Amino acid sequence: MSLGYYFLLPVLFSFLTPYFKKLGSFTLRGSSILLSLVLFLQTVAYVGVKLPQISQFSIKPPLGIAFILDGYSLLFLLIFTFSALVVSFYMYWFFEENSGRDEARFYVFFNMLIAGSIGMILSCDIFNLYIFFEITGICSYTLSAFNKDKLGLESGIKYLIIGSIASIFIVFAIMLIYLQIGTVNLGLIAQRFHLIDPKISVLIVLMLFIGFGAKAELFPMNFWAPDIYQGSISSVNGLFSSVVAKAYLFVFFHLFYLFNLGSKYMLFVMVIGAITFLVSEFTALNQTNVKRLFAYSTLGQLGILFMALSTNSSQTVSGALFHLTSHSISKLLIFLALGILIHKFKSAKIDILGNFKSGFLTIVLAIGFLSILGIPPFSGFVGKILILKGFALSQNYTAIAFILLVSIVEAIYFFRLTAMMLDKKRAKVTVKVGSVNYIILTLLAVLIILFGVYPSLLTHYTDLATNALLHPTNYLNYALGVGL
Amino acid sequence: MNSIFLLLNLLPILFLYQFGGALHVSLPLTSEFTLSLIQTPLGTFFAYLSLISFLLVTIAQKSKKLACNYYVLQFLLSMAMLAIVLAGDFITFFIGWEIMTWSSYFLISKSNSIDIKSLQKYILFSLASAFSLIAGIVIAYSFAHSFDFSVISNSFKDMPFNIKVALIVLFSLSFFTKAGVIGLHYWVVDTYSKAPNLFSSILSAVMSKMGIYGLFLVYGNIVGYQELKMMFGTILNGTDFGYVLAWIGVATSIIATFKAITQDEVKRLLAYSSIAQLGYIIAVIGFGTTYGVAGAMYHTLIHTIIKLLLFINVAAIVAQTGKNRFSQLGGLIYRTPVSFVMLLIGIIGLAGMPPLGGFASKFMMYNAAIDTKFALILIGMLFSGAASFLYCYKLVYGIYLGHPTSKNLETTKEVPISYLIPQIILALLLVLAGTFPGAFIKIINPILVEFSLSTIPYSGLGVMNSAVGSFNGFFIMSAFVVFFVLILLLITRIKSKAKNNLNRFDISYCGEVPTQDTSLHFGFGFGTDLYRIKFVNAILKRSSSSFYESLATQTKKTSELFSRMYYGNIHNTMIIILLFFSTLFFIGVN
Amino acid sequence: MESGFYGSSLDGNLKCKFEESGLANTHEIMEKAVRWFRSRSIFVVAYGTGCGAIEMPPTFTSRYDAERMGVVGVATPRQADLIILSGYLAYKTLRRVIRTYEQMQKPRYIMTLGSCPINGGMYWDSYNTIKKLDDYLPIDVSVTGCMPRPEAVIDGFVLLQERIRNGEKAGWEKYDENFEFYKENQKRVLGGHIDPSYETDWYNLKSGGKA
Amino acid sequence: MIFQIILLIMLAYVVGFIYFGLYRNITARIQGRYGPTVYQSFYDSIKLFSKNNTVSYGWMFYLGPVIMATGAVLTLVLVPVFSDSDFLRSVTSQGNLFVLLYLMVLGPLGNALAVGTGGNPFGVMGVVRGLTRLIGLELPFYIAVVGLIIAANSSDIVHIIDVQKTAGLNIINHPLLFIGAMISMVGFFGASPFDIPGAPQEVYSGPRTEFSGKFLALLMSQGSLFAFAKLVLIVDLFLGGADSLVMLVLKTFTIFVAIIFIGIVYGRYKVEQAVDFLMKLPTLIAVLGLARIVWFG
Repeated sequence: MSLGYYFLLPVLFSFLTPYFKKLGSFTLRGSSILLSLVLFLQTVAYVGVKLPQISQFSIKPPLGIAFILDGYSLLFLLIFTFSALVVSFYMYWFFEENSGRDEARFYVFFNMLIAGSIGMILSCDIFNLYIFFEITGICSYTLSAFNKDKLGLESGIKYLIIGSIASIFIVFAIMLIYLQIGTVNLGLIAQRFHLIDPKISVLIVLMLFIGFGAKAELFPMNFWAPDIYQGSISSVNGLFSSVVAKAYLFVFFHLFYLFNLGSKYMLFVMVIGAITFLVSEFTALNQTNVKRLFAYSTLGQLGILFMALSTNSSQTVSGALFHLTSHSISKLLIFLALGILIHKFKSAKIDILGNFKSGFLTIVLAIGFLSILGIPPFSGFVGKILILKGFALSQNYTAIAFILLVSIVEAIYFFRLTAMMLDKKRAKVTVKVGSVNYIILTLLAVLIILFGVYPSLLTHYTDLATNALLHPTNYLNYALGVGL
Repeated sequence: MNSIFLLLNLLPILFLYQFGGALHVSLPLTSEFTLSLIQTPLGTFFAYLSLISFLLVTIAQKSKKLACNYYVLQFLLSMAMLAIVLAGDFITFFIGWEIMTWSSYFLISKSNSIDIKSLQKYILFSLASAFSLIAGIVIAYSFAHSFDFSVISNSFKDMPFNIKVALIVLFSLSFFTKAGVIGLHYWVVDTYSKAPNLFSSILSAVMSKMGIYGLFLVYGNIVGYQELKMMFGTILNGTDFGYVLAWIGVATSIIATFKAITQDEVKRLLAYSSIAQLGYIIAVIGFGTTYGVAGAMYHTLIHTIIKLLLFINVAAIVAQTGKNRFSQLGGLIYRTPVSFVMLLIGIIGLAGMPPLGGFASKFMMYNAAIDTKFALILIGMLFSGAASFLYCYKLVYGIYLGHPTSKNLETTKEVPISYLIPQIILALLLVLAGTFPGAFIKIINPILVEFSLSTIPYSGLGVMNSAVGSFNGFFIMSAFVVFFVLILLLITRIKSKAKNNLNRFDISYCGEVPTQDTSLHFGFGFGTDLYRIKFVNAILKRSSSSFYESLATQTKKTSELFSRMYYGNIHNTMIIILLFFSTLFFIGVN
Repeated sequence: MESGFYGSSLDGNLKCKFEESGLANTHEIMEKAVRWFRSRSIFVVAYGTGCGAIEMPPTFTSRYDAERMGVVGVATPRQADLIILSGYLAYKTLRRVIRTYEQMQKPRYIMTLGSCPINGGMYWDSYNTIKKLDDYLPIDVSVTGCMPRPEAVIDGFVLLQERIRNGEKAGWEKYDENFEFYKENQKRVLGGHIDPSYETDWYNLKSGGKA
Repeated sequence: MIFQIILLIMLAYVVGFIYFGLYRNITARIQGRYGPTVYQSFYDSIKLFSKNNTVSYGWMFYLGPVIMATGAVLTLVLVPVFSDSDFLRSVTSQGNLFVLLYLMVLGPLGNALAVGTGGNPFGVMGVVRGLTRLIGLELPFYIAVVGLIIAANSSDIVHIIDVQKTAGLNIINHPLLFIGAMISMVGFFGASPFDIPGAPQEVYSGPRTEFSGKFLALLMSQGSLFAFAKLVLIVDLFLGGADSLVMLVLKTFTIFVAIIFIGIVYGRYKVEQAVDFLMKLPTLIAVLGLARIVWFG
């Protein structure tokens, strides 16, 4: 199957949504599940296939458009399609419970969001990348405004504004690149990037940094992010956290290593990542709204990932990718579990949510929390220890100390939530978990434990991804159409 | 449920026994990590210590209706500790350490008296300890390129001096936090006192020992006492390092002892006492001599026995009466006589009185201090020992002696047998440890060999040898018993008839007749004298809590400061982005 | 109570054994020895009830030095052999004195100073003062005078020691024998609110008496 | 051996009581009185043993004095009495100076249990005062003992005695330690200014408030045994032990008289004053002595 279907299928389903709606809500919801399932199975089918894979459309690259799947994007593809699958199952429950909502609108944009995100990580020329970037963006704006209340609309409009600013920067960057090199193919740009006048190249890098950094929620440009999370429904939060933000992050580092910016900008990105981590974790301490809190937590984790991914050392990067995967799963788990609670209590205030009584939810949430904190035997631990090990090998003790110290701050609020869940003195309200949610949450929790106790399952892919990211020779060859 | 987990707890003991010191398992986790379990004499000692403690506590839990998940978590905890003490590499050690942290956290949260603040204290200190540990681990890794103990140990000598120091400090900090060295003990008291009553015994008796195990592991195995001596030089007959550590330990034990005396809550007293006793261990652990290690090891054993005994005893009394303060208890001696005797044996051990095991361990530690000529350290230990009599007496008086402070104490029944069985076993152990202290030499010698220190000569079960003297525990015990019986016979033969069981209000009270309402129990008044002693007052009125409270406040303020940035004004966000861009551009271009 | 003043210093069985084995004489000697030792060591709890309290410090300190006769002050009734009541007793005081006396271990003696405990003295018509203490507690030695000087007090000690040595019948035995009499009298002045005696069931004297 | 133990106990009993008689007598003489006879303590003890009845509050109350007496006897047996003879050497060699240090506290602590059982708050107050005082009281003594142990490099008393044969008496070699130990000893003998636990004016009779008859007698007897043991210990530690009965009596008596003379001229400290005092001057003196041994020995 051509890689193009990754884009075409969701778009097709998206366009067919009105017809599905006419066939009944079951078909509508089912279609989304079917789509995600197909995409996920398709991705699983790529596991073990010789990478990179290329799908070209009509003309051979570098002139034509092509999708390239290498180890790096395979990992993300797995995460994205899996998240999409889980979320589509969750939405089945969600719309059962909230039957009056505008389902079709959600599914249109949901499918398009998947298409856009996947497109961003597959496309091998910067202009197409921009198009997918915009698709993803527009879908996110609408999805975040899915709640047609004040907060929802506010988040939608804010996201729109920020998205537009980011787009402007990126468009300018692309324009400058095109002006300088005369191509939009990533392979060619990577090959000729060092030829650009250093001052212009700084400008290009900065614009790309601002554009993708703003979307990937880096520190001085992420003041909007918590508002978006607060206004959206929690499954969308899960998507933002484990798919959209990760897609921007993917592109950021893809370009970072393709253009070989590592030596020059490594420290800068690391410091920005560290500041993001620090500021977000401290800010999270002060939150009373659970969605905002986990928004900050997401920002913080992205900070760590930026720190670790920019190091250009295979150990650290591999650890960071492991951590990224684990974080995606954990955050998805947390947001979906919280979604159930928010639905029950009709509020996202921590104090109110703490009153729930459900052994299952307590356990899965605790697993999620512990995993994000990097506590064994959960998957977050392996990621964190790999990152720390990588830093240790490069003797970067400052980073180790920094990560560990800020992690304690992180622990404060995670364990405050845990303690609240365990607190016996609260007036408890029993929360029932439906069978669908039961299955998906169990699945996620089991995955967290599985990757924790048997990390080899995942390290194989993260190693592949690391290799592909740090040594993109094969990718370049394919992007230039050399071996075709 | 209880019996199932009793059996489950028995299994690892049998398993360990079956292997008999030859356990060596390794399990590849990823291409980089291999989990390995190796049974060293040191690990085996601690493994038996923790497993048997868990077994005894599970017996005591028979009478409580506990949920399945409680037992599961407890079993997980015991397995985590087993992983810690049998670990052959730091990753296994750390995984065990963290599982221990969170499983105990969830167990503590099952208490009825726990509050969020105490839970937070516990978990944050535990995590700080764990993070300090992992920092040490990765730093060691950065030089040794392996997590394996033996590899790190071999490459330790070649590390730069500052890295060596950093490693020792990081590991020590981590384990000190677990053991509750003064200053890092902020979590200990609240946690021990608010945890489920029976679980407190595990916390104090076993979990704090994991810190001690870690110290042994690092000082003895990873770094090596010889290396410590070479790194830091010597003072008197010991190492500089040991001297500093000894002062930390002695300060811990003195301060905690005085704090213990002034507590009103039974378990808080026990918690402080636990800190103080661990202070002794830390004081001698760094000596780097045969007797220092042996003393620390023996005291570890004895303290485990004693604290299990005391906490189970107190748990039983709290379960039976529903009271947990000295000012609410009292006069239970003739209501719960067996419990009383058990507690009595416990405090005699705790005070380090001769016929019981507590003395043998103190003897060992004192002689170790003499051996290294750390005279002031020894005096500090003796001093804190003398002060500890006060809290020992408070413990037994406050609960069992004096007068019952409320009506229902007068009708209390003896505690359930399931509480008594472990206590009786422990008390017997304590008596045996005092009678046959020489038996311990046989246990400790392989460990000393492991640390490449000279061994202790063995001369009979009853004899405890040390560098500068020996005593015969068997003789002292038997002489004590013989004299006791003789004097008892003598006194009962004397005609002057003892009239028993007088009414408890029939006391010399200046001609007055006390009644039910008269406050006759002195449980609360203990330790008030101490506030008037300048030196002690200086200790008592200081507290580490103000430091940690202010740290918490600072964190909160920082958090508020940062969260002020996120107030959601999109215009400002845009402006900031543009400004950020232009600044970066300006910097980048120039 | 067994016959003989100090019969109870050896228990009945032992005494019988002595007599059976023809060692009655030994028993006699031991009795004597014990009486002598008792006379040589008298622990005093000094109950300063009235003005006589002022005479007690000189009695026990350097000037008159009662300690040379083995008379020593102690603080608690448990250890004391002798209680000195040094003056008039109000009803209120009597209550405490009875309590203190009953807490002393047998053999126990009472010594009073001054006339007030004998006949009320200058308080003969007071509404709340004991007129004749002997009705309430068995007095062994009364030292008269208002107040008696330390010499007289010491004389009282000597008298008491002699009586102990001679094995005369002492107050505490009378108290045991006529317990109901004393209790009735005490009840009369102290009213129903009499302190519990833990040796005796005060409220059920008619039915057995001893607890 | 058993015969020797009985002999020792009888000796200690007699000597101890006579010392206490002398103590009362000398005190009286200093105060300008005649004072009781030297045997007065015997009379008291026999009288108390022959009291008709004794109050008891249950078995723990009964056992308390017994534990205390056991502690005293055990201490006595474990202290080497004669330096050169084999008298009880097989017994004393089983013990150790540290054993003695703790045995000295075992008795009082055992008795404290009985006091607690008695239920008299004054008794417990006395015990608490005693234990609080102990915090300060043991300090100079411990320092002195530790100093001697380090100087002799052995915690075996016999060895410490032997060392003094060649190196000279400890009282001359380590006078500062001796002063420290003596100040503590004043307290251990319950003499002023450290007679806080049993202060009759403040806490009735302190720990002994509820004890009467044979229990009191037992406590008094063990007190004399214990006092003798402590004196012998001091003689062993500082005066090189005694090789004959005469020397033993002479040396112990000298120490005893010294303690009496110190004790007689002071009033009573409050407990906090006592601890404060003991933690300052005597501790300082003893620490100086110790520093001499550790750093300049």
